[in-house]
Amino acid sequence: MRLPWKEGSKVPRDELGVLSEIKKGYILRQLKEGKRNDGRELNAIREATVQTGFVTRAPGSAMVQLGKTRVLAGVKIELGTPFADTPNQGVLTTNVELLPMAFPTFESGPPNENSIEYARVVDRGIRESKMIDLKKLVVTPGEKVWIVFIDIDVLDYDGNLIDACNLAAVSALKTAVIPGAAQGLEDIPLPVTCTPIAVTFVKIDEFLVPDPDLEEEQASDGRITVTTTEDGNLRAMQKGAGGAFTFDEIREAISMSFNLGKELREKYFR
Amino acid sequence: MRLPWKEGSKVPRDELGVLSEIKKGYILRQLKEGKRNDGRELNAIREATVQTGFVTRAPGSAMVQLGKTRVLAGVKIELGTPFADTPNQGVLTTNVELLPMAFPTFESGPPNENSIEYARVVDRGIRESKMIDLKKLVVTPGEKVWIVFIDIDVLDYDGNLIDACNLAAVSALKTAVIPGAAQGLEDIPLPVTCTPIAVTFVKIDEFLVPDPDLEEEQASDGRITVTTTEDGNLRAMQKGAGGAFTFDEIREAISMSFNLGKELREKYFR
Amino acid sequence: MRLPWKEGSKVPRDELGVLSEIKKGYILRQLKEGKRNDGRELNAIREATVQTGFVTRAPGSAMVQLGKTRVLAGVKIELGTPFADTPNQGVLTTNVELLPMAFPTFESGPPNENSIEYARVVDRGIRESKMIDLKKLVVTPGEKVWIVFIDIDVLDYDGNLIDACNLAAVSALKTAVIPGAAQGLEDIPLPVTCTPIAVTFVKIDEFLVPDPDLEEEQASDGRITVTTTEDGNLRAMQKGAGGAFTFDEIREAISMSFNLGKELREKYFR
Amino acid sequence: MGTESDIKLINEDGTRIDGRTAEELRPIKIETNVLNRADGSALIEWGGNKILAAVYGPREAYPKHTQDINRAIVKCKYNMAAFSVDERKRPGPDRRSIEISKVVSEALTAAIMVEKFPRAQVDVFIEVLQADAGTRIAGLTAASVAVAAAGIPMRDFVVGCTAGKVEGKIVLDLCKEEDNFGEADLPVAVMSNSGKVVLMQMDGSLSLDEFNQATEMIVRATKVINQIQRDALSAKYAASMEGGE
Amino acid sequence: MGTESDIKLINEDGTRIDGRTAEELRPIKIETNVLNRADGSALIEWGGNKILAAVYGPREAYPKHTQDINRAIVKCKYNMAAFSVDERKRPGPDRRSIEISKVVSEALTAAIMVEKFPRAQVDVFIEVLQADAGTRIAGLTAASVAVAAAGIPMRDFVVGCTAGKVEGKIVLDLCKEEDNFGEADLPVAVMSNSGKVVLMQMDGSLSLDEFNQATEMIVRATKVINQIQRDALSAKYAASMEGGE
Amino acid sequence: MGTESDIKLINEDGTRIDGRTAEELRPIKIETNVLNRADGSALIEWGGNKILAAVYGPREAYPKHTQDINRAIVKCKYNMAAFSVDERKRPGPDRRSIEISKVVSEALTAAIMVEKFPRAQVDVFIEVLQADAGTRIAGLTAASVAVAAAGIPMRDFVVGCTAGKVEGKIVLDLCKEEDNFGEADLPVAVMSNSGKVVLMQMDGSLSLDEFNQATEMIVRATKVINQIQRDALSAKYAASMEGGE
Repeated sequence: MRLPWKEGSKVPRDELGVLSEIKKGYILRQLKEGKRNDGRELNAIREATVQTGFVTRAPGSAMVQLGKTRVLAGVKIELGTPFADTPNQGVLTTNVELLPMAFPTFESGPPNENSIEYARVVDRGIRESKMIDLKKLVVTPGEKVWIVFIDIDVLDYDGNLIDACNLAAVSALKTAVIPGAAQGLEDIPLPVTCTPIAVTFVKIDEFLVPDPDLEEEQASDGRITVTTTEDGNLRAMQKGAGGAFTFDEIREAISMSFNLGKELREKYFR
Repeated sequence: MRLPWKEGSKVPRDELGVLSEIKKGYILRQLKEGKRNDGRELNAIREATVQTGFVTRAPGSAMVQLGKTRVLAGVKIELGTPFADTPNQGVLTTNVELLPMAFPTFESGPPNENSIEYARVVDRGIRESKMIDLKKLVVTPGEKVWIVFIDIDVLDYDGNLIDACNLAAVSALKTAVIPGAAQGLEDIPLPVTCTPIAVTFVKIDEFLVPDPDLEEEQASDGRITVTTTEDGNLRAMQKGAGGAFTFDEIREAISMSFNLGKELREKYFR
Repeated sequence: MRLPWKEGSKVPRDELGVLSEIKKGYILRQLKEGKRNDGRELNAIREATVQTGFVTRAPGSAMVQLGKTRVLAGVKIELGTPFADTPNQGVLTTNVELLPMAFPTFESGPPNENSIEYARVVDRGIRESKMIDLKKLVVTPGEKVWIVFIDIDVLDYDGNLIDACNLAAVSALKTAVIPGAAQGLEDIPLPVTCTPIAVTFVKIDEFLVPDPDLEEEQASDGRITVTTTEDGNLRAMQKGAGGAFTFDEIREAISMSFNLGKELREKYFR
Repeated sequence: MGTESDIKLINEDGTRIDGRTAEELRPIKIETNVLNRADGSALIEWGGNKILAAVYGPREAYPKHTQDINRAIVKCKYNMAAFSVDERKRPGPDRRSIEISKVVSEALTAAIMVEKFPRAQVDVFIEVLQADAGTRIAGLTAASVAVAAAGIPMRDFVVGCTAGKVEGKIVLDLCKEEDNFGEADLPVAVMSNSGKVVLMQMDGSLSLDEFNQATEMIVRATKVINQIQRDALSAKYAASMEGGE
Repeated sequence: MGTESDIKLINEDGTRIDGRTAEELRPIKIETNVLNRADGSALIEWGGNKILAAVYGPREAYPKHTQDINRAIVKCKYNMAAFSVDERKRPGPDRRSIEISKVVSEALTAAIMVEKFPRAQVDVFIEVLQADAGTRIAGLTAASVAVAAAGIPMRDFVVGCTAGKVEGKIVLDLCKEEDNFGEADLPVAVMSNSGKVVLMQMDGSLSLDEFNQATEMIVRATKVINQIQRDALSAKYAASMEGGE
Repeated sequence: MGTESDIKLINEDGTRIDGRTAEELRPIKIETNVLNRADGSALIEWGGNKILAAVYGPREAYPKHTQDINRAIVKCKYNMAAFSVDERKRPGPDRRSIEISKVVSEALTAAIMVEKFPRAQVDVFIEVLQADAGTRIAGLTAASVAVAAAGIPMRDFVVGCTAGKVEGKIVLDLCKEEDNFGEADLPVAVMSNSGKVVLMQMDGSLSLDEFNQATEMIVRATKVINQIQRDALSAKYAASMEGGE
C-alpha cells in the first residue's frame, strides 16, 4: 500500500538505529586521514556553548550545546532530612531525563538503563570529587539539611550525552545559590570546591576519539568516560557500550582526558 | 476456522468502538426531525434515578442511573494532615474508576486519561463552587483536618459519564455525615453550601444536544461540559473530545446548562 | 530458515508449558502400578535436604532442596512501628520471589499471582499457628517492635514450591536470632512455639499424591495444601489450580498431611 | 484470624453476637441482569455485603499468546470499591485481591464448560460495593449466577459458604466481628450437583472433627443458597437494582 | 482558584500586580526550529514561561492496534521539567499533566489535516522549562508553530490565551499571583481563521456577562499572538536558542 | 567512597583490617552446575559474598522487535536478595542494580560469540545471596563460568577483580569496610587471554600512578582467579551446593 507519509519512518523501540555500512566505512576512512566524521581534528571535541541562568527562577541552571547535542540542567535546593548514616551532610541527587523530543526513538516513561547510567556517571564525578562541600549544607545536624537536586533534561541528541550532562550540571552548580532567605537564613552561593570534567571516548577500529557524535557512537565498539579534577586526580571512570579496551588505550584516554579537562576548565570556568 | 463464539467479539483495546455510517445517518436524520437517538426531545436529558444511602456503612453514597448509564459514588471522611499551603482547610479528593464491568473495552488498571479527565472535571465543579466549606473541616489547625474522599465506580456505561458522576458525587456529599463520634467528637452533617450541576453537550453536525447517550457520543464531533450553581454562576467548563465550537454554540450550551441545572436541582435536591 | 539454536526454545510468557499426552499417559500408568513419575512410592515425598545458616550474616536462613526444587529462605529482623490495630505485637511479612533463574519462563518483575499465592499460603501457616510469638517482639508498646521479614528466593523449580518454601521458612525461623545487641539490647533466639508443616497434594485422575514434581503438577487436575501443627490442628488449607475435590479426598489429604507432617518434623526439627 | 479482643462473640444463651444460631445464615438476596452492558450480571446482598458480579464473553482471548487451543480461559478480577470498607481503600489490586482473583478464577474454570470455547476467554468482574465478611464466597456465588445469566454453559452452579470457629464453637457464615476475632475461618465453594469442592481456603486452628462439623454445615447451607441462585435466575423480569434495597 | 491571600492584586489606579492594564498581554516571543533532531520545534517565552514544543511525524502509528484507518492520531505529551516550578517536581506525569496532554491533543487534532495521513501518528512534546501561569496555552500556542515548522498541513493555526477574574475584575493573561489567588481562570484556544474554540477549560466563578467579557478579550488577544506565531515562522534563519534570551 | 570514619583500616604492620596484605585476595571458591533447570550455572563464594549465576539460551529473542539479525543479544539481570545485605533490601531493581546489569551485559557481550546466534538472546541471571563488597565483579566472574557451563561458545573467559585506595595505599580486592570507608574503588574485568578490559568503573580519587599500580595488581589477580574458573569447570562431578559450604 502506498502511504502518504514515508515508509520506514515507523517508531522503533529499544534501539538508537543502525548505521549503514557505507557510513561506517566513510567514518573510518576519514579517521585514517586524520579527520573526524564532521571534519574536526582527530582529538578535538566539538564546539560547546554554555548559557548559565537559563531558568532564571531556579537556584542554578545551564543550557549546554555540544555540537548538535543540547541539554538543560536545573538545580533545585530544598530543605529536607539527611540520610540516617550521614547526619552531618547535605544530600545530592542527579537525574537525567531522555526527553522524547530529543530523538525519534526516545520514549516517555520512567528512566531506562541508559538515562540511569548517564545520571550515575555524572553523579559520581560530582560526588567523588567532593565538588560540593556537603558538610556545609547542614542547617540542624541530623535533622535539617539542604538537598541539592540536579535534574538534566536532554533536549536534542547527537551523541555524547555524558559529557554534555556533566558540563551542564557542573555549570549549573557553580552558579547556584542556596535560597536561605526564604527560610529566614541568608542566600549564599552553593559551596563549590572544584570542577570535575568528564571526557568520553569511543573506539572505532583502532582509533580512540573524544566527544563522539551520534554516527560515531553508532560506528564505535566501546565507550570510556574519564572524569578528572584540576588537582590531577581521576574521580570517576566508566567503560560502557560493549567492546574491549587495552590498558594502553585506557591510559591514552586518561591522558587525553586530563588535557581536555584543562582546556574545558579554562574555556568555561574562568 | 469456525469458532463456537461469535467472531468480531474480540477484546479491543484503547477505543470505545466505532459507530457505523448507517447509524450515524440515522442519528442525524432523527435530529433533523427534532428527535434524539432514543426518541426524546432535542434538548431533553434522560430520565435519572438517584438512590442515596446505597452503601449504608459509608458516610455518604449515591447510586445514580442516567438512562442506561449507572455510577455509584461513595464518600469516606477520615482524619488526616492538611496540605502545607492550606493549613486551615480540609482536603477534598475525587477519583473515578471506569470499572471493566461497565463496558467491553474498559480495562482493569490505574486511571487512564479518560477517568482522570472525568474526575478532574467533577472535582473542579465541586471545589470551585465551594460546595463543601473546607474551612469547617479543621480539627486542629495545621495538624488535623477531615479529608473527604469521593470515589466513583462506573458500573454501566451508556454515555455522558461526567454528568452522572457529578450527580452521584453531589448527591452523596449532600447526605454525608462527618463521623466525628468515632473520634470523640460529634457526628455532624458535612457542611454543604450549594449544588453544582454539570451538564454536558455534544455537537452532531450543527446540533448541540445535552446528555448524549453512547451512540450520540460516538457520532459527535466535540463535547462541552458546563457546571453551574444556583446563584447563576459558571463554576467549571471543559471542552473535550476533538471538534471545535463557535462562541455562539458555547453561549447556547451555557444557557441550556443554567436551565437544566435548575431543573435537576428542583427534581433531586429539594 | 535454519537457526543455529534450536527452534521451539523461544521464551514463552505466562505459562509453565504443556505436558505431552504421552507423558501424561506414562504418569497415569505408573500411578496405576503404584509408582510415581520418578519411581518413588505412591504416598512418599521426595528426599529433602535442609541447610540452615547458609546466609551466615542473616539472622536466620535455610537452603532447602526438595527433589530438584531448591529454595533459599532468609530472615531479617529489624526495628519498626507496629500496625495501629495491633500495638502490642511484632510484625511478620512473607515474600516469595520466583527468580527467573529457576525456570525458563519465569520472568523478572513484581510478584505475580503465583508467587503471591505461594507466599500467602506459607504466611498463613506460620501466622495462624502462632509459630512466632509476636507479643514477645514488642520493644516499646505501640511504638517500637521487631519486624520479621521472611524472604524466599526460588532458585530451581521442579514442582511443589509451597512445601519447599514452607520448610525453608520454618527452618530459617527456628534458627533465627533477634539482633538486639546492635540496639543495646540482647541477642535472643526468635521466640518460636511450634512447627507448622505444609503438605501439598495434586489429583491425577483418581489418585491423590503428595509432593508432586513439575510433570505431575502439569498432569494434574487440582492442588490442595494442608498445613498442620504437632498439636493435631489444621492451621491453613488452600485448594488451588483448577479441578475439584470430593470431601472424602480432602479428608484423605488432611490425614496424610498429619502423617507426613509428623515425619518431616521428626526428620528435620529434632 | 485470632486478633484478641474483649468482645463477647457468643452470648450465654448460645446465640451469636448478631443474634443468629450457630447454623443460621445471614439474609441473602440475589438479583440478575442488573447491568445493561455486561453479557450477564448479578447483585448479591448477603448480610451487610453488597457485591456486583458481571461477565463478558466468551470472546477471543487477548493478547493472543494467552489463548489456549483446547479451552476458554476464565479471568476473574475481584476488586473492593474504595468506599466498601471502614477505612478508605486505595484503588488498585493488593496481594489479597490478587490471591482471591486467582482462586475464584480457578473455581469458575472447574464449573464452566471451557472445552466448548477454544481460544476464548470469559471475563468475570467482582466488585465489592460494601464489605461485611465472606466477600470472596458471596462474590463467587454471585459470579456463578452472572455466568449463567450470560448464557455460558456450566456443568453446575458454583455455590459457597463460610464456616468458622468462634469461642470454641463451630458456626456458619461468619459476620464481621466473628471474622475479625474468631479462631478459624473456612470459606468453601462447591459445585451444586456433584458437591465437589472447587474453592477452599482455611486459616486459624481446627481439629479434624471440627473441620468435619464445619464442612457438614457448609454443605447444608449451599443447598439453601443454591436455591436462591436458581430462584434469582428464573425470576423473569428481575427488578431493577434500586428494587434490591 | 481562590486560595485566599492578603496580597493586593489590583492597584488603586486599576493596574495589576505586575503593572499591566486589564487587557495587556505579557511579553511573548517565539522562535522556531530551535532543535536539530525534531521534525519541527518552537521555543516560546511568554512572561516568565519558557516552553519548548517539538514535533515528530507523521509516522506510522505504533503500536499497530492504535492505528486509525481514516486519519492520523495526534499524541501530545505535556511535561513539566523538575526544575520548572518553585518546589522541585518529581519527574513523571501527574493527573494534571495527563489531563492537559489530553485536551491539547484534542485541540491539535482539530487543526491538523489528520485525514491526509491514515494509519499515521503525529507526536507533539511540550516541555515546560520554566513555569509562570498559563503553561498549557503557551505550550499549545508553541506546539502549533512547531507543527507548522514540521511541514504538517494544518487547517489553521491554533492560538490561545487565558483570561480570568481578579478582585472582581476581568483581566487578560493571568500572571502567577493572579492565577494562584484570583477568582476565575479561563484558558481558551481557537483556530486562527475560523475563530472556533478547540480548547476551553474554566474554573472559579464567572457570570455569563463576565464570561462574554473575558472571551472578547481573548479573541482580540489571539489575533495579536497569531501574528507573533506567523512572524516566527517566516523568520527564515531563526536565531539559535541562546539568542532567545 | 569516602564516608569518613574512625575505623583504622590499615594496621601498623601494614596489614589490612581483615589481616590481608595489600595484594592478597580473599578466599574464592566456584562450583558449576549447581542448578538443575538452568542451561548453565555457577555458585561463587568470594570472601563473604555468595552469588549464584545462571544462564538460559541461546533462545529466540523475545519480544521479536528486540531481535538483532546479526547477533545474539545478551541480557543480564543482577539482583540482590532481600536478605543479602545488612538492612533488608526491598525486592525489585533499584538504579544501582540497573546500572550493574547494563555494564555486566556489555562485558559478557564482548566475550560471547554472539555473531554465531542471530536473532537469539542469552539470559544471564546473577543473584546475590550474601553481599560482602565486590558483588558485581564476583557475579560477572561467576556468570562467565555459567555461560561456559551452558556450552555457549566464548572467545575468552571474563574474569575480574577490584582494587582500591585505602588510607593512601593501593590494595587489592576491597572488603566491606574498605569499600565503605576507603578513598577509591576500581572494579575491572578483562578477557582472560587477550587481557582486554570489558568492564571498568572507578570512583573516588586516584592519580595516574595509583591507577597504574592498581591495574597491575588486578591483572595479576585475574590470572589466579581465572585458574579457579577453569578448575571449577573441569571438575567433572561438581559437588552439590551443600558441599559448597
